[in-house]
Amino acid sequence: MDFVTFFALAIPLVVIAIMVIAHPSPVYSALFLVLTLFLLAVYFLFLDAHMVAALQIIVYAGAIMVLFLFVIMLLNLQSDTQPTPSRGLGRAAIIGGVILVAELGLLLQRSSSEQAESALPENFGTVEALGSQLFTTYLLPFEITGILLLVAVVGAVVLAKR
Amino acid sequence: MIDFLITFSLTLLMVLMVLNLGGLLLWVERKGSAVLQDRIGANRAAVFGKLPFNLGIVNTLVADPIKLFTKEDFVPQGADKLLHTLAPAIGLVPLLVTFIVIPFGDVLIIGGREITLQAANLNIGILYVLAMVSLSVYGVVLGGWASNNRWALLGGIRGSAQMISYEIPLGLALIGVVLAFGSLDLQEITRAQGALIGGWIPAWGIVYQPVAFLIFLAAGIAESKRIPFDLPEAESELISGYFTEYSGSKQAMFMLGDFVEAIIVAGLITTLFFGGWQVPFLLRDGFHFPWGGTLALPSLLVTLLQVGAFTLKVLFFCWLQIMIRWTLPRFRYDQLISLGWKILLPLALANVMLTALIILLFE
Amino acid sequence: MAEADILSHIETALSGTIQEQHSSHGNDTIVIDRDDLPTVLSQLKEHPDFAFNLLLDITGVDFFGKEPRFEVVYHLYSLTHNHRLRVKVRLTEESAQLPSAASVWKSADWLEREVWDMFGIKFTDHPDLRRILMYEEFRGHPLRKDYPVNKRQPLVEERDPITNPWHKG
Amino acid sequence: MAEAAAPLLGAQKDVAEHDPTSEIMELQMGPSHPATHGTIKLNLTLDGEKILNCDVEIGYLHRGFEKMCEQRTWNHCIPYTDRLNYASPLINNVAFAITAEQLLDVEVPERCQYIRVIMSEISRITDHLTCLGMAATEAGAISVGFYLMEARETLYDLVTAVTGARLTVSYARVGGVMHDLPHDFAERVRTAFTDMRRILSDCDKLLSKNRIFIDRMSGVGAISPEDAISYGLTGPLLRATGVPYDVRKAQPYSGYDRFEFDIPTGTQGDNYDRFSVRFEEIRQSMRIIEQALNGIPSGPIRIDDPQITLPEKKQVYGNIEGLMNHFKLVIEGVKIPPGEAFLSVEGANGELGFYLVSDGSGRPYRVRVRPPCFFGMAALGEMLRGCLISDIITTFGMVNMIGGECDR
Amino acid sequence: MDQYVPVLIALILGGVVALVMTFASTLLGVKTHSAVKDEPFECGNPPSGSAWGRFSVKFYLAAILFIVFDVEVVFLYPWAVVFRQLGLFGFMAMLLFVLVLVVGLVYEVKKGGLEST
Amino acid sequence: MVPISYHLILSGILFTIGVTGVLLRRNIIIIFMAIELMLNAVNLSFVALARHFGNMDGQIIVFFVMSVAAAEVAVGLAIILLVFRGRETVNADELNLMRW
Repeated sequence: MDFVTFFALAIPLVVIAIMVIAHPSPVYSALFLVLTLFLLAVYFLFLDAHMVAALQIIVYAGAIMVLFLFVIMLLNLQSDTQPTPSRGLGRAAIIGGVILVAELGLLLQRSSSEQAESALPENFGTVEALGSQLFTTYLLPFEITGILLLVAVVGAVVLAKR
Repeated sequence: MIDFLITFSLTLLMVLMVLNLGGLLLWVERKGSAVLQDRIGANRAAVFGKLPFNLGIVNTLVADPIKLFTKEDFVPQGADKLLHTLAPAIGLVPLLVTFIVIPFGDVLIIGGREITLQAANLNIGILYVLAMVSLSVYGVVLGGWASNNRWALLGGIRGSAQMISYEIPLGLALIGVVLAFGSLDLQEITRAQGALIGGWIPAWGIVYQPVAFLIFLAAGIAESKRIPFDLPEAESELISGYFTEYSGSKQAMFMLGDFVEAIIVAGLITTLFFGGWQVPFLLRDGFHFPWGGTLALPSLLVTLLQVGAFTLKVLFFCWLQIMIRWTLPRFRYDQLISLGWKILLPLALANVMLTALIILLFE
Repeated sequence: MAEADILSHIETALSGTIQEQHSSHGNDTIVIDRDDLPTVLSQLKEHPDFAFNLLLDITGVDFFGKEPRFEVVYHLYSLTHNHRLRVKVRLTEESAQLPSAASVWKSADWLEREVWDMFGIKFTDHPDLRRILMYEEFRGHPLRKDYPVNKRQPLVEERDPITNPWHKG
Repeated sequence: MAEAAAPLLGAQKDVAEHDPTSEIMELQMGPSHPATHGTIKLNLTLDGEKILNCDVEIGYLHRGFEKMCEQRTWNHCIPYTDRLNYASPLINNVAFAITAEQLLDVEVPERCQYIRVIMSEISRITDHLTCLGMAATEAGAISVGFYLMEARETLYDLVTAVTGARLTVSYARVGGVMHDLPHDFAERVRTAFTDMRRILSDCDKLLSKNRIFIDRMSGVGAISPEDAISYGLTGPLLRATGVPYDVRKAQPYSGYDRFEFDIPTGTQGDNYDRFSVRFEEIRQSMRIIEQALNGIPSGPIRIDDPQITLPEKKQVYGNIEGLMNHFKLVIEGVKIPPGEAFLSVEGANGELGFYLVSDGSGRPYRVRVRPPCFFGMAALGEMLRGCLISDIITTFGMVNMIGGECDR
Repeated sequence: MDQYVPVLIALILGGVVALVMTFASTLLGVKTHSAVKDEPFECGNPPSGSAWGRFSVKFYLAAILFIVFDVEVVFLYPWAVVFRQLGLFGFMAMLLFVLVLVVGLVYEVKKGGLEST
Repeated sequence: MVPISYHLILSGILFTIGVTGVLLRRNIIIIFMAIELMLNAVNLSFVALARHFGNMDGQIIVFFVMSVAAAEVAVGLAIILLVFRGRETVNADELNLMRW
């Protein structure tokens, strides 16, 4: 991944991510988030994570965000008419943000002397590689995920049916 | 550079093919329904007057866009103007880019250069299709919501509930095929279907996965929102559903989107279940009949035959969808949901597990 | 049951309430007083010998210039006995109102609304007496004989469903 | 349409309208909606897809039929009756004429009775075909709808051959009918019926045995026999609940007692029963027509009384009495003695009654129609409660409201 | 990365098509406005307020099932591809996973989560 | 080649944006979306590190993060629906009661 591609993706990503939290209307926020996720998927492609990129779109952009949009529509959440948060909180957020970015800048300076990337295995990022590892090394988490999803269905149905 | 040009022209070809097929389907739908219903059908757009042959196709392809593009563009009061404008594009673009992964031929050999007749050879081909189809649901949701119209909202919500409900059986039906062929790459799957079972029967997906084919057909028609699954736009119920407040070229985009989806479904059925560009017994150097005869053919002719076979198969499945559309009555919302979740989904899951079991036992 | 039978039978069963009875052109008719209407109608429906379970029609006739001016006509039919009966109530213009039959037959609901709409005859305990064929702002009652056949109505404004929603009468 | 502003009402609705947390949606369906053919408006209260309440509003097609008739002579009312149930105009014609004849205490010749029966039954079939065809179309089975329209068209050709018009037939007259049947009528009916039977069996396979269609229709819009009677439902709507009431059998008119036919009934009172009852009635009507064509006697087609029916053209041009009779009948109308009569016939949608009051002048003093679908519409709100939005279309289709008749 | 170049090209082409079609009517069509015409269509009646109100949550329940089974489907894809290597072991692992989720489906169906009435 | 730190910094920035959103916005749905943004920022660093070390583990973790996110969203949005169905507001500040 070269610098041109990186910045061509990173700058829109950051701008759109800011729009997610800055836009007053939840519908637009959700759509900006979809866009962020889509760009991230493209980003994953450049990081040789093809399967994850597809997943990002299918699961995140295609399913989770549809659910968000559904709830926004069902609850009629229009514009954010709530009062702005207390000043202290706002200030804390901004200060915290600045510190974090500054820290990252520091990190960037330090890391200029990092070691080179490891060589990529033959089938890195392919479905086969992912699948064979997922269903051997990570079999237990995989089964637990199933149970987690079951719990989610039960929980959501119980809650929404009330 | 020449590689890029080849890629570019292949992609352009696929996009144009989808667009033109969309227009063609519109005409086939009109004339086809007319044939089915003992009517004459669309016959007004006649450039050359009363010729014995009416250039219906040409006229429809030209006259319809002209008509739709010169209609007034309408945004209702109180609607979200930006989203109302964007929604058709959001719905259409993911569909337009889906078709490029479908291989329409084996290889074309020109000047010693082997060109794979597939615009985008992705190793996650099937997942790409699923991803793009799952994005197109936004067009429906946003179109319905942004119009600020109750009918549109109902249509949008019905539409999104329907599309997400049938995405699961659609995906599961494909898994059966993936299991059978062990690949996500559409070109590879197509090539694998060139084999013969017992020397006679082409190893098409339909032979391995007949249940998956039926599930895929049903779910695919549901995704393209056509009768019997046209609830989101059911004219007699919701006026036009999510595109009630659309006019002119924006409405044309929604209509085109449905046709493109039908073409994608036809293309995928062809590729996954009916051998794609495979012609039975036709290999790269000509026909090898199971009864022993061979017929050598030049490679260009073979390629042409394959592309022709692919096109014919796609057209046939488009036509099949149109015939279904004009034959069956529409589902009701609760029937639709229970068909999707209580019948197709368990069936598809059972099909996947059964396929896996059979593979386990016999290989 | 022969036609004459019904009338005489009704005469005995509902004695004292029937002001007038006759049979013409195959239709048996009784005329009753407004105050007796609810009892007579429910008797006619409930009594097993009559069992007029189908209320075919309610309509009005305007004898403009005569007194009493209005007649409200009920046409009843019995599915069990296959006989018909016409019940009439005469009303003067000043007191053009009578009790509703909506609690006896559900079909009376809309029929009475139509009589109110067309003749301006009020049904006092009707659950939802509003115009049915004409619009709310319509002035007059068109089937009265003194309503000119070519009368024009003033243009009404479009109803704003926000300030004056449809279910807020 | 000024009517569009009409409001409505029911004060008893308890839905809190401006409560922003309410999940109840209000929706106005009609008058300009693809499925509300006949122009009605349904004010729906919805919870998602489910109908909590449905307030039916009619009157959009009100043209003052009763008031208009009071301005015209008796025979002039006949064309107005065409416009009542425009899917089966001949039945309306006949009903009006029979009631007027009742007031006159006359009986039409036997041939005329047969002709009236034949034409009424043809009209009944066209009405049922229209109803079923539209129901199929609205349920999405557009091709089946076209097939049924094709069948209807063959019958309209017959109607045209007899009356000269497809819909605005104005065929019956007080004391007879306008024309005799064309000489090859029986032949043409038989050809048409061959086509009809083929189309009907096609539609039977395509629609009435279609799983999706059956699931959509059965159990939907059901009403109990008690409620149906209380709502005054008649015709296919009542018969679908299992009550075998048919005016043609119960109180035969125009010689219906001469013919053999069955009264199809349903059991559930739901849309599928209504559909099947109508489908079967088409076959029964064809049976009646075939019997009538076999047994039709020759003879006059109207009463030979110059006070009631127009004299022969030869008489009008040839002698002064004929001319005077013609003149008086046309200008003053049939002089019907003072009196009143209520008579009902079996219309395509149910019992179609005319209540006529005469004051002895040449014009009716009061004309009242008992429109069958008015009662169906009154019950529609109750039938729909608890159903889904899609059920409105099938139920409304099966109630078969005809605006011209319901709103008059 | 090269394999995705056609996708980019197609996106651009599709974008152009969408752009042209979105604005064709705006540019070519006539424009007339009137108060009544600009109203959202509600069958010829003045609209009964904004359509943006709360809506029945029944639709949400189908969406929950969707999200769960969508995750299942994406887990199934890598499994299907490598199934021949995994053998019986992989089959049992997935069978367990699928059964767990089917329990969820059965639960929701039993709870009436998919009923629309 | 872009060094790994660039990816990590981008991930950090996205995460910060998410945190800021949680702190600044009062609309609970938007807060929820900001959380999703944070999750994605973490996913990004996982994928980048997987690439950096040539090891598939990072990508597989992303798989699980997504599944957990799906479960979380299903339940979380159900809670939001339940809490706000009977109320006019979606303001998180007004949600200070542990009952509804």
